[in-house]
Amino acid sequence: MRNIATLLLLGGLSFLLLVITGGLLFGNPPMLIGQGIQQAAPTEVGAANIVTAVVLGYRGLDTLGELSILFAAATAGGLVLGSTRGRSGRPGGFILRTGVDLLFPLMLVAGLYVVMHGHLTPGGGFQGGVILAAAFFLPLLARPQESLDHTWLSVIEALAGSAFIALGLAALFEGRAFLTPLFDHGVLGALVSSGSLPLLYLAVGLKVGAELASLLVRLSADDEGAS
Amino acid sequence: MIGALDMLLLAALAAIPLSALFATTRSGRWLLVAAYAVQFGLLIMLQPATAAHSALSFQLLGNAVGWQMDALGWYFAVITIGSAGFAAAYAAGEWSEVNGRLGLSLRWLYAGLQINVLAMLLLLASGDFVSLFIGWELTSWAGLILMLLAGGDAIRASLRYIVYAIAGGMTVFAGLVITQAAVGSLQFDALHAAAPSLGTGRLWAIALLFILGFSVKMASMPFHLWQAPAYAYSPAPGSSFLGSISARMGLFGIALVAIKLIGLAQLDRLSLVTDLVDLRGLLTWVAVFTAILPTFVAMRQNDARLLLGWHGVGQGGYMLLGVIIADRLGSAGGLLHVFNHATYQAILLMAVFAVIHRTGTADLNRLGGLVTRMPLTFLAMLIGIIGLAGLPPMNGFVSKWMIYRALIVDGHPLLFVATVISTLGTVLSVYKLLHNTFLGQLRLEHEQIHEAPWSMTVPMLLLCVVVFVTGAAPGLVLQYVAAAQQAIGLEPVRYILGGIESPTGSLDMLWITAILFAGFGIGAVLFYLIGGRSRRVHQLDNYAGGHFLTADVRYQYSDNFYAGLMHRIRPWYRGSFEWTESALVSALGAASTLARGFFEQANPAQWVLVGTTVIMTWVMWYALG
Amino acid sequence: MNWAIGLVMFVGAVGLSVIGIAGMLMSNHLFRMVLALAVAEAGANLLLILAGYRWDAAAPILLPGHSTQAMVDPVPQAMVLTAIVIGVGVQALALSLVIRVRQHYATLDMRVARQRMQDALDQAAGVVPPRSQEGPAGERPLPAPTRTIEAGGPHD
Amino acid sequence: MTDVTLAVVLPLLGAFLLPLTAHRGLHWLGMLLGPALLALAALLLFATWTAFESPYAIALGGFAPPLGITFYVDLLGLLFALAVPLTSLLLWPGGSDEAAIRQQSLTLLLAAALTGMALSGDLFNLYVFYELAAVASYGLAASSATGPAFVAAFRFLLISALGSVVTLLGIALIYFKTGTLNLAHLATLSERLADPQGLAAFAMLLIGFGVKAELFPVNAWVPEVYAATGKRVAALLAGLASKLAVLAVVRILLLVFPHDEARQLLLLLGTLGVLSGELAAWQARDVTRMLAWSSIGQLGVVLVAFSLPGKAGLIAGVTVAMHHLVVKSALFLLADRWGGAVDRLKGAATASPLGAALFVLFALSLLGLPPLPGFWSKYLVLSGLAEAGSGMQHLALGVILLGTVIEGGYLLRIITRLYAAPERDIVPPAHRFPNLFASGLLALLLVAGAILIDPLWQGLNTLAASATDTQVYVQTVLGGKGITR
Repeated sequence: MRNIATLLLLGGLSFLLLVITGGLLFGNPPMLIGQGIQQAAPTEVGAANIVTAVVLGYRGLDTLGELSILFAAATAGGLVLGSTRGRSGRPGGFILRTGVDLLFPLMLVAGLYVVMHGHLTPGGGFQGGVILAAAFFLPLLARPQESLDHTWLSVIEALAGSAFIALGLAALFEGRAFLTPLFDHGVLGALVSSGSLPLLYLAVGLKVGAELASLLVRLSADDEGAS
Repeated sequence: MIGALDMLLLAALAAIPLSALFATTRSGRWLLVAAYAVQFGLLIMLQPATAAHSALSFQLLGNAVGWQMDALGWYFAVITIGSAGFAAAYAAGEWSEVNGRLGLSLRWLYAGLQINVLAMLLLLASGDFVSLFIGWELTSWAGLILMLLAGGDAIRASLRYIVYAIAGGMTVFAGLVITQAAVGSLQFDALHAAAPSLGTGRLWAIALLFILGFSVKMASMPFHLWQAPAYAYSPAPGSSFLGSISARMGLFGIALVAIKLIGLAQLDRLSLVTDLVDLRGLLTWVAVFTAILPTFVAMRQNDARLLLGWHGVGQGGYMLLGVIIADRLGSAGGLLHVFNHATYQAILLMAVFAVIHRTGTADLNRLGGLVTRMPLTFLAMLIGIIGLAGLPPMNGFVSKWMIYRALIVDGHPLLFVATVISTLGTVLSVYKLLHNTFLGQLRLEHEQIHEAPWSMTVPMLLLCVVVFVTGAAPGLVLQYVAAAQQAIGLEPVRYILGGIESPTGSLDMLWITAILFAGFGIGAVLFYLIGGRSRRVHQLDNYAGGHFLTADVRYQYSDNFYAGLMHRIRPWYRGSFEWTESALVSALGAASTLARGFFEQANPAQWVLVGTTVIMTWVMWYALG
Repeated sequence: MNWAIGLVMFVGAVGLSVIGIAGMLMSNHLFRMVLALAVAEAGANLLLILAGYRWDAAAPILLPGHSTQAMVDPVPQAMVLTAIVIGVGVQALALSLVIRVRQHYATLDMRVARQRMQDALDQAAGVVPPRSQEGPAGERPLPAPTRTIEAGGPHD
Repeated sequence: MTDVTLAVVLPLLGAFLLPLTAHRGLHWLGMLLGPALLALAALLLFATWTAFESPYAIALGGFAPPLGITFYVDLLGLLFALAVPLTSLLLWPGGSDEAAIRQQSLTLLLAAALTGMALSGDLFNLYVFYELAAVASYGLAASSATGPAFVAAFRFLLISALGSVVTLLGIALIYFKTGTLNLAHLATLSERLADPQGLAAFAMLLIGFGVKAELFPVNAWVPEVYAATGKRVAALLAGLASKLAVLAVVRILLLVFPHDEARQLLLLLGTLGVLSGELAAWQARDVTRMLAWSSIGQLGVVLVAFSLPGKAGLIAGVTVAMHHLVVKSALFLLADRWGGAVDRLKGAATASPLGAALFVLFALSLLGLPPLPGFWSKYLVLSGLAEAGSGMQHLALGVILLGTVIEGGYLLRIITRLYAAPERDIVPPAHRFPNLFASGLLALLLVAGAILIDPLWQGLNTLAASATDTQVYVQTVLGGKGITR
């Protein structure tokens, strides 16, 4: 009975949503700020990847908020799960262990690459951070008894987040608005360009990596470990 | 700068902490009685002829808020402070000591009494709708303090009271904001000036909301259920104070807003479709039914306090009736009845509480024969019930006579008959009260009862003097009633010291009293001349069927009083109002369960879907429509 | 042709959202509810990214020499990036809560968990569960009058 | 250095750094860090408040307004922003073990997010801050680490996350139609949103933000979360977080959707909220859930107030919201030890006379006993409704009054129990001092509000005059005047 009612409501909702979206202009967006950003970004920010210019420049505060949300989720996760829980489980087989050992440096490099080229190519701190987290999580699959050092993770978390804020505050101390990009833009498309954006992305990458790694570690801990 | 009104209000305010401080010692309590005397003196010094303004005034949220007291407020204020003073004196002596030992908080009692007085003074001295509402709400909540003190049944009664009171207060609140929307101001003058030009719809809304709200406090039908238990279960001084004056604040409100501000001419514009029924006609019938039904409910009560409480409700109907008729004689009668009722109701409640003080019960089936043990209390109650029943020469007769007279003169024979029926019920039931308490067989367990202490009897007897004197010389009070009538824009009654002077029929109580006493005197003289002798016998010196009866034989049963009459009218007591009330509460409970069910759904996300879909449908429908 | 592509896209976005919502409502399994949430979020993200799509436009990355080319709106892409990350955080937190719920109540059924929660809350508050037959329906202002002193009158 | 951005950034920084103090014997620093930063943020906002002359905007990152994110600083935003660190300080969880530090971290994050919501002038940024506040409150809701808390937090998370999905759909709709996110820019384009699609977008935003604003019908999480979690958290969520969510809705309503239909929607949902909340509270038999349902009813009044057009509505709304913030926070603090069954409270006044007196004071103000501020807030709402005078508004007026009557019934049920004689000499526990102290402070605030009501109202008038003037907002942000880059 409840399911039928739910289905009816869902049918109604999809119909209404389709009616509403059907009236929208697809593929021809007004782009009021999009156009402006496209024109201004190369000179104002200097990042070849305009999405990065938006993420770290025009909407830098959103990114800080986003980092904070991840941090909040990790903190809340820690609060919910507690942190002193044991891990057990059989170590992985030879292939898994060797594969992990081989993959680990590669993923590390790949992650860092994605992070550092965020202002030039698709990718960036978030994407790279996830790869980094995966890189650190892989060994846990292979050797469940060895735990990642939470202390280090939380130090990286804290410092990376603070670094992001510090870069923003630096602009404030110079008398400009919070999160104003610092330094010279450099040459469009060069690795060292677009001012402080790569630094910001590095902070983002580290923070996301540490955050996700600690979340994954907590989630993968044993049920029997606590209460 | 500080006017007489400010002095009065300040004195009332200052007396609150004093009450809390001094209420625990006997001398301290007498000091507090003196404080009431001071307040009364300050009030008398206030010249009510022209409205006395308070120096206190604010500009609050764009409204000028101030206080002023005209003759109407002054008249009610006299009764208020007087009742409080007598109540405080009644409890100052032994009563407080005994009840304090039993765990009653005397500090709260006396402070609560004083808070009530202050709240009522603020209400009576309101100068605009904001101060009116402030006073109104404070009065409602202050009453709660006195009601809650007794604990037990009183708590349930006061919970019921507060729901009614908040409902009434919120109705007044609605009237207030609608007045503001219609008139653009919360000043009394603004409504008075704008009332003639208001459309009938708005006028209906304003008049009805205010009158309904004030009626709840008056316990007019159909809001009458709360009052008797709420007032009756309060401790003695609280009960006598609340019973005397508290409910009359509603009458004050109606007189002020409906009669003075909206005006009779405007009220008469308010008629239902066919002009057959208009608001005032409706209200007169409400008033009459309020006079009749609670009186007959009172007749059935076996708790003396509740019996009196129900009478209080019924007498409110008389006052409303007089004020709504609003001619020279009727409105004077209604207003005079406020004073008269306050005096005799205070006596009756004090007498009942004196009996409770000595015997520990107010159950009319467990009392009887106390006349020899508590003669002064008996005397007080006798005078009180003569007043309540509206018989000469006590003051209740005068006000009721004026109301009857007005009904006849104005041509309301049906209403007149109805009020007579009510009076009949009153006479019957007050006799039950007197009989079951003081007459008949004394109970064994009450053998050793003594008269109530002087601290309790003296206030009662003083009030008896007031009842008698204002009964014999109603002109003493009528001069203030006439001033109050003028203050609300009615024609003042033409009074003489002994009563009323009018072309259609005058009343001179001095003559009536003189004739009455002359009659008694002649009778007594004749009796003794003929040689009649009276002999004093012991109360237990009885025999029946040739047998002497000992004290332990019950030969007189006071329950099932008026068996024949009650048998006749039993079908009328159907409890429809109680039923309606509990049905409303049950409906509220059902709605509440529904609402709870809404919040305790297994899957909370359901409501996101339902809400979104319904709202989207509304949006699309809105777009199409 | 273009409108057909648009329709497919919109149907996809709306469909994903509605399927996600359906999954959340019609399943009582805590873990599946989290998964359904992810699906619904995907739908919303898709609609968001559609808001910036332009026909015949390139990705908003400046390549040397192509700077004048029409590009899609970069802002929705940035927003979607943010929304995805938010979604990840929320889902991770949801999963940790699921783990804890399972530990405490040994169930993954929403109805059972809710019932146990209600009981525990009622117990902690010292309230008899409302399902009890004796439970009065709200508190009435006055109970039936006591026998010794008859109050109120009209009942007999 | 009096940039209000710091009021958002400092708590964030504190939240990031706080976990570090758990490790190295830095407990004293950890104990101090959060309160110090919150106090600093409050000082900063207060300094901005006192130095305030006219509204201005801050272009974050230094990008010209429609392109980048702006903060908009006006009295309305500042007032709510100022309430955030102050209330958070008052409700600070304290403690120095690991769980306590995490809870403090979340509280700081919540404070930062709520301050951000008060100041932000960008639609998507509002959403991000809203989400941050939401995630932080899931964590706080679960912080008492009991079974019920986990279930309640999970249910809260589900309903809120689903709400966020709906919000995202709404934002996508708006972006489809306007191609911009800046509220000022949207305000100039509000014509484009004056159609069913635009209204639908507003409804979606309303549902999403409504979850935290305890909006009917997406408020089913309220009673269980408040009952299952610590009372300080409940006070924070009911008192503070809900108000900022309402503020976000109001900003959007004022600037982007100045249509009657949108107001009508708000009015309708607010009225239903009053009705459902008060009705449900009538049957509640434990204090916490009674207060929770009552808070739903009160939030309904807030929404009804804000649905009134023009200055009057804003004044009424701000007054009701601020009053509820103070009163409900204090009531939840007092419910910390008294949260159980109403019948268990018999005789509590003898154990904690001050607590009982405070409870009575707050309850009376909630009921609108003049001259307490509750009366004035109710007066402003009701006179606004009477003034606006359509059938729907009169209905809302009636419902609010009916709600007050019901509220009187159940609050008095608590009060009479407090002052009743204890049963079998079981005296309910007295209050912990910090809670009593905090609610005492709030009581002082309430009394001060009652005394200073007229100056406060004058202040609100100027606040509302500028806040309701869309032109000022647009000029300030887009006109290039008063922008700090």
